[in-house]
Amino acid sequence: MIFDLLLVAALLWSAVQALTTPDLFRAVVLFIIFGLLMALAWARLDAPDIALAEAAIGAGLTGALLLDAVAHLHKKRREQSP
Amino acid sequence: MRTLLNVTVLFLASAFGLALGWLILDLPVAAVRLPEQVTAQLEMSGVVHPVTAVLLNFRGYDTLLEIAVLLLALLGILALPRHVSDHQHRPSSANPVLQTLTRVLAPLMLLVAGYVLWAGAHRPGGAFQAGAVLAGAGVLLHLAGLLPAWATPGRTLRAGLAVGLLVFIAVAVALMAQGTLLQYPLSWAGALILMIEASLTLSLGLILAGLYLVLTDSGVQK
Amino acid sequence: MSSALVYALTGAALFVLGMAGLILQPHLLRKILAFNIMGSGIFLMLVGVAQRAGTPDPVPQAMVLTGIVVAIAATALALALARQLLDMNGEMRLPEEKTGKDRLDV
Amino acid sequence: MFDPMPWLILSPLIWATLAFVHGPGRGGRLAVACLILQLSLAAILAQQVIAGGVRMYAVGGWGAPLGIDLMADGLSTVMLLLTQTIVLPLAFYARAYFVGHANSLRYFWPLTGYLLAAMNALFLSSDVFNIYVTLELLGLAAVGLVALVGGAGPITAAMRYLLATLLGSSAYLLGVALLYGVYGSVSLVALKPLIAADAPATVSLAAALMLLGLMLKTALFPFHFWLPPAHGGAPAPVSALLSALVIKASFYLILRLWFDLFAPIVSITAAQLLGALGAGAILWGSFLALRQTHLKMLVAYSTVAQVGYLFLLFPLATGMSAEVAESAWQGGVLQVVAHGLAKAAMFAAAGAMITATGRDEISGIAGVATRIPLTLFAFALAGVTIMGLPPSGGFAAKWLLLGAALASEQWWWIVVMVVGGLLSAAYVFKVLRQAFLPVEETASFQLLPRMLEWPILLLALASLVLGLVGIEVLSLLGAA
Amino acid sequence: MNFNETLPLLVLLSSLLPGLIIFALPDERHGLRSLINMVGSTLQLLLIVYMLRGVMHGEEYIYHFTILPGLDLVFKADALAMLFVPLSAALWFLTTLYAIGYLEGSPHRNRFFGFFSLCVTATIGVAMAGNLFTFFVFYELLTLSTYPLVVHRGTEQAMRAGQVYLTYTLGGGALLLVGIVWLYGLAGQVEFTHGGVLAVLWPEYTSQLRVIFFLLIAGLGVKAALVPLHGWLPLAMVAPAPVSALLHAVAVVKAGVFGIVRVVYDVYGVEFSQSLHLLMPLAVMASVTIIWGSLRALFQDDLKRRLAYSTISQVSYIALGVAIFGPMATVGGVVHLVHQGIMKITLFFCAGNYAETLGVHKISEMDGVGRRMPWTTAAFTVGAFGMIGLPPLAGFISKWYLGLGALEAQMPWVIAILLASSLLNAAYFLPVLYRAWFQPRTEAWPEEQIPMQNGRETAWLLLVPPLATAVATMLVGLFASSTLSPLTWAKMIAAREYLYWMP
Repeated sequence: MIFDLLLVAALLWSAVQALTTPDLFRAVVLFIIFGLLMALAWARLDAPDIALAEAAIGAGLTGALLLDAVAHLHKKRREQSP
Repeated sequence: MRTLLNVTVLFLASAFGLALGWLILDLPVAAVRLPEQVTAQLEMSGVVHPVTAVLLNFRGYDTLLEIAVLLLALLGILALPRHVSDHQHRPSSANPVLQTLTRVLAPLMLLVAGYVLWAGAHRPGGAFQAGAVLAGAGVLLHLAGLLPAWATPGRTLRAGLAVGLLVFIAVAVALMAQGTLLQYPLSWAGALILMIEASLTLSLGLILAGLYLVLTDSGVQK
Repeated sequence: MSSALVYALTGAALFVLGMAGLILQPHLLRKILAFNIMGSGIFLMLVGVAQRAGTPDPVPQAMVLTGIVVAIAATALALALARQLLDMNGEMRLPEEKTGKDRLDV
Repeated sequence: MFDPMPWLILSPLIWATLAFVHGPGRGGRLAVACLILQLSLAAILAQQVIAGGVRMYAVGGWGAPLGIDLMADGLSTVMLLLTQTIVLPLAFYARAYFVGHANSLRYFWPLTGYLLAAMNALFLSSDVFNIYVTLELLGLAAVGLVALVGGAGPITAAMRYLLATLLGSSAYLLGVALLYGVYGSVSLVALKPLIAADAPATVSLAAALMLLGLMLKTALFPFHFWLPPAHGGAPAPVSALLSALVIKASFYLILRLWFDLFAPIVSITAAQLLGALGAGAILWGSFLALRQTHLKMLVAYSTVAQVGYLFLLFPLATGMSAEVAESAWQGGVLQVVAHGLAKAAMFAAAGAMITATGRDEISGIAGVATRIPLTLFAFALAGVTIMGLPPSGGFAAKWLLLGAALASEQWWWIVVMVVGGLLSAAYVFKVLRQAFLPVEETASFQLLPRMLEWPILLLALASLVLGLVGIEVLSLLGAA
Repeated sequence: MNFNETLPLLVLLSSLLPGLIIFALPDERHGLRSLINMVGSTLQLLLIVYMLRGVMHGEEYIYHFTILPGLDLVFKADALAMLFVPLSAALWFLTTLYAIGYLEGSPHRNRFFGFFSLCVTATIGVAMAGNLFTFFVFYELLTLSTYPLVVHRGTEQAMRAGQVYLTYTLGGGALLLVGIVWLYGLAGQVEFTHGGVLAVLWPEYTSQLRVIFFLLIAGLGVKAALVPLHGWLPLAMVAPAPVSALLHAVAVVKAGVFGIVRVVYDVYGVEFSQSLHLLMPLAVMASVTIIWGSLRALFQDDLKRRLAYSTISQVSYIALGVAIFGPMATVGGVVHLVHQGIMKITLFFCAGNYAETLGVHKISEMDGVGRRMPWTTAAFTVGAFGMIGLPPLAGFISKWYLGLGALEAQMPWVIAILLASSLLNAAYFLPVLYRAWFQPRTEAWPEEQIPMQNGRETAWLLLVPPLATAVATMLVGLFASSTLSPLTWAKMIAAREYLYWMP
């Protein structure tokens, strides 16, 4: 139970941080952490299938897509600023 | 104005959240017991793992539509007006260490995907997870500079993207010849589901990788 | 209170967080993040409430698997649109939300 | 007996996927062939429903609650028939339209196929989670279609539409999650007997969430912000599909939930609230339509207003005597059908006028009356339905709604309907009068192919003739 | 479906189909278009003559078609309908002839004749409607099909007139619709029946019935141009002359007042209306309109505007006849439905002739026009004398019976109204006639478009219709007592509406 509560706290913290931190890159990294924590939560809920899928798709692939978008954003900003 | 909106939304959202939390603490016992029915019918489904049984047999129709959703998302992205880059986009900083590592990892991931797919019949795993692993391999290959981004997929690739859905539909239609949509005969159920899952794994891997490989190359027509 | 219910409550909180973020955050990338967090909240809620007695229920688990796939499909399409907007407008925001509050993240 | 239900879903899925494999710009001919087939399937289903009442189909042979059931009753059959009837002429129209707009064709056909599969699946589904999947399929396909043209305007509209539709389906899904939590099932058939007037408050919350989400997708005032740019900016065949059918899909679902699943727990207060929002939509939408300077935006705002009429059904049918409720119910459904046909014709006609004149402002269509009279005639006929003048389908719907309002002595809805009707006449004639103005001979004008004009007229005529055969639609609707 | 049932439909189709075919024709097929028009209108006249014979021999022509539960389209050729239908058909025939001549060489004639036929279809539909719903359907169709005719010229003035016209008529239509739906809710299908059908609802729903009556009359009064709902009519005269002729004589204005006749006689029942005290306000409204229209007419210099205000005044005679309780007044009102049509169309034809031939639009330009165009001016004179009410012309018959009715109903003030109105008629028509016949011409015509040819003052097609209607004006007066006259027909109608009265 204590583990569950800690996990829940970490989940909520990472979610809030991902939504409010001013740096986008940081936000995405936090979101990936959030996804991995979700995978843990699914494992705790006796849902190993979802845990696998969440880690691979929710955290992994979504994370990759978002990181790529942030990279694209930074590239654009560099192009714009000079 | 903006602040007022912020405050209102935050207030309403928290009120809603509290109400929601309070209400779910006090729920009656559910009238319908689906887990028991799943267990009771599991041996009729052709697989041993209950989640796979629900996913591909009891509620296989959901999954059929869901594959369509995934394919549709890629289709929607491909349908956007984009410029087609002349040079095939590869990350320039292809690190030789990463490349070597990837050359080793990619076949390994292929193997893992096969195992996860096969395992799905009786323990956690299945087409989705296997497809995700395949897609991961694709993304990795791209990052290592070994796989170009997809500007416009050719017909073979499109066929590969669609094969999962098409096989699924074909099985559904074939089964209808002797009765009902997606009603597997008991003796064939396991084999048919494996066949569907195999083709789904291929398509899911391609689509999920495609989401990345198409997006990473996207730009607007100037 | 079972641990499943704890997760269900967390799901409710995540849903609320995500919804507020989706409505209030002007940056599209953050809206997409918020949408995913909101989705995760719903999924936790679905499984958590269904398993409140402590026994696993494969039906909502299968539904969540479906939901995760749908979510990534939507996320990918949203990102594609957001990137197009960035290329055309130089910003990842909807025009009515160009408050320029935090220019940092374009 | 041959069962058309699964085929209505499989057919568009198959042709959409094949069209995708075939490549960008391809698949039109296949689509038309399959659409003819689908229209016949829907007609067969209608006959079966009229003859034998509600039809069920257990996918996978399991049956609810373990499996997923398809269900065709009067309402869903009306919607299926309407959908295929509208899409077939629009397919012909689109083939002609994209000849002149080849650069925005791309994956139009597969996207339309999935859109259609989603709608057919939605109308036939009797499982709230399955409906969620169809809603997402529908939403993503619609967004993809809106984005086809490209450019800052349409892409922004598509993005806004996507966010709105995702928020809507999330709220819906949370409602589904709560329902499963309370009852352990997501099947409409299994849930219906379980929900009684003394259902736990969680069920009310679930109902509110699902209905709110669907209202957002239906673009009910004040959730209409996303609709005009999305419908007004898309290519004309897409606008027609979206305005005529896509918003009706979520409205159909609201009807299903309100009158079927949640009937024991809905309150008269909530019904009056929905009616008030509908009245707001009628007045505000018409007012804004009147102020538009661009043709397609005017038509799009007209959709916002017409959606309002649909929601007048709730205060007129909830908590009233059986007779009044039935009249309101019939009027509401007829309005769905009439508006679908008329709005498809109107958007298609607007697209044709813009193609012909090369200008998209209302002031640019002067001279249309002499150059493409057939299209203008179709626009005017569709306008007759939108204005609710006899003998159109829109009039029959309004007649029934007015009758219900008078019989239940809710005069305030009568005022709304009358004022709304006059406002709609004002914006329809704002276009028509412009078309009659003389134009300089030098103005360039593109001749239209015949296949672009006739489908429009067909749709407009259908909306008109509906007023004369309304009783047939009602007998299908009432089949039990 | 037997022949008697299809006959009303055939009559409608005989003007609807030509209209639809004409829309599809290319604009330059003038000969074919005129042929189709004339074939349609001749066929319609023949069908109507056949039906008239049948109605006189007691045949019934009813067609039913259910479109919603409890909502039927009904076409019925009863005596009242068969008074209006022949009038519309005959005047359509003449107006089409006239319009072919009038619009020679102008653009968009397809559109014009197409909508013209639709407009006539709508009028016939209004006439043969067997219940309020059917009436409403064609009443609105009339609005829609006349709008393009009003704005036909596409000028700024025409567009404005069109907008005002729509605002008034659609608004009126909305009121009418609410009234009809309400009535259907109370009484079910309200089929037109001699003597009315609503008396059974007394006394429970008395106040509701009064409100409904108000709604219906307000809705119908817009087209009937009852003051203060008349604002659209003087503006709508920007339409081409044949349109004004038809609009004022049979189509729009008549549809409104015909609706009032139907509501009072065949829905409420004249006796029931009287017992609800509904007739008196209507009589007052009609009287005000009569005087107001005549007064305004006095001050118009534009000939068509003067005629327009005259229409406002004259049409209210019909409403007045309806509102005075008693068979004599009924005869006077109903017969004026026909008489006013014939006389007013004569006047508009003539006004069109002046404008088209000589470019004369204003009364101040009419000096000496009688010498240049004696036939036209003679026809105009007959029409004007008829309007004033000189015996033995048509207008006299109407006013005579209205006067008798007023005496019968002990409403002497109505006599005063009639006298005052006749004086005003004389005051605004006689100066026109004086100028035309007796003032010498001192300057050139404003715009002489059709020169004298072999002693013929203008084109044949422009000359024949007004002469025909002028002759008709004399004939219906002279032979008022013959068995085929409108008067006899009106007496028959009155006999059916007042159950105790024998003519």
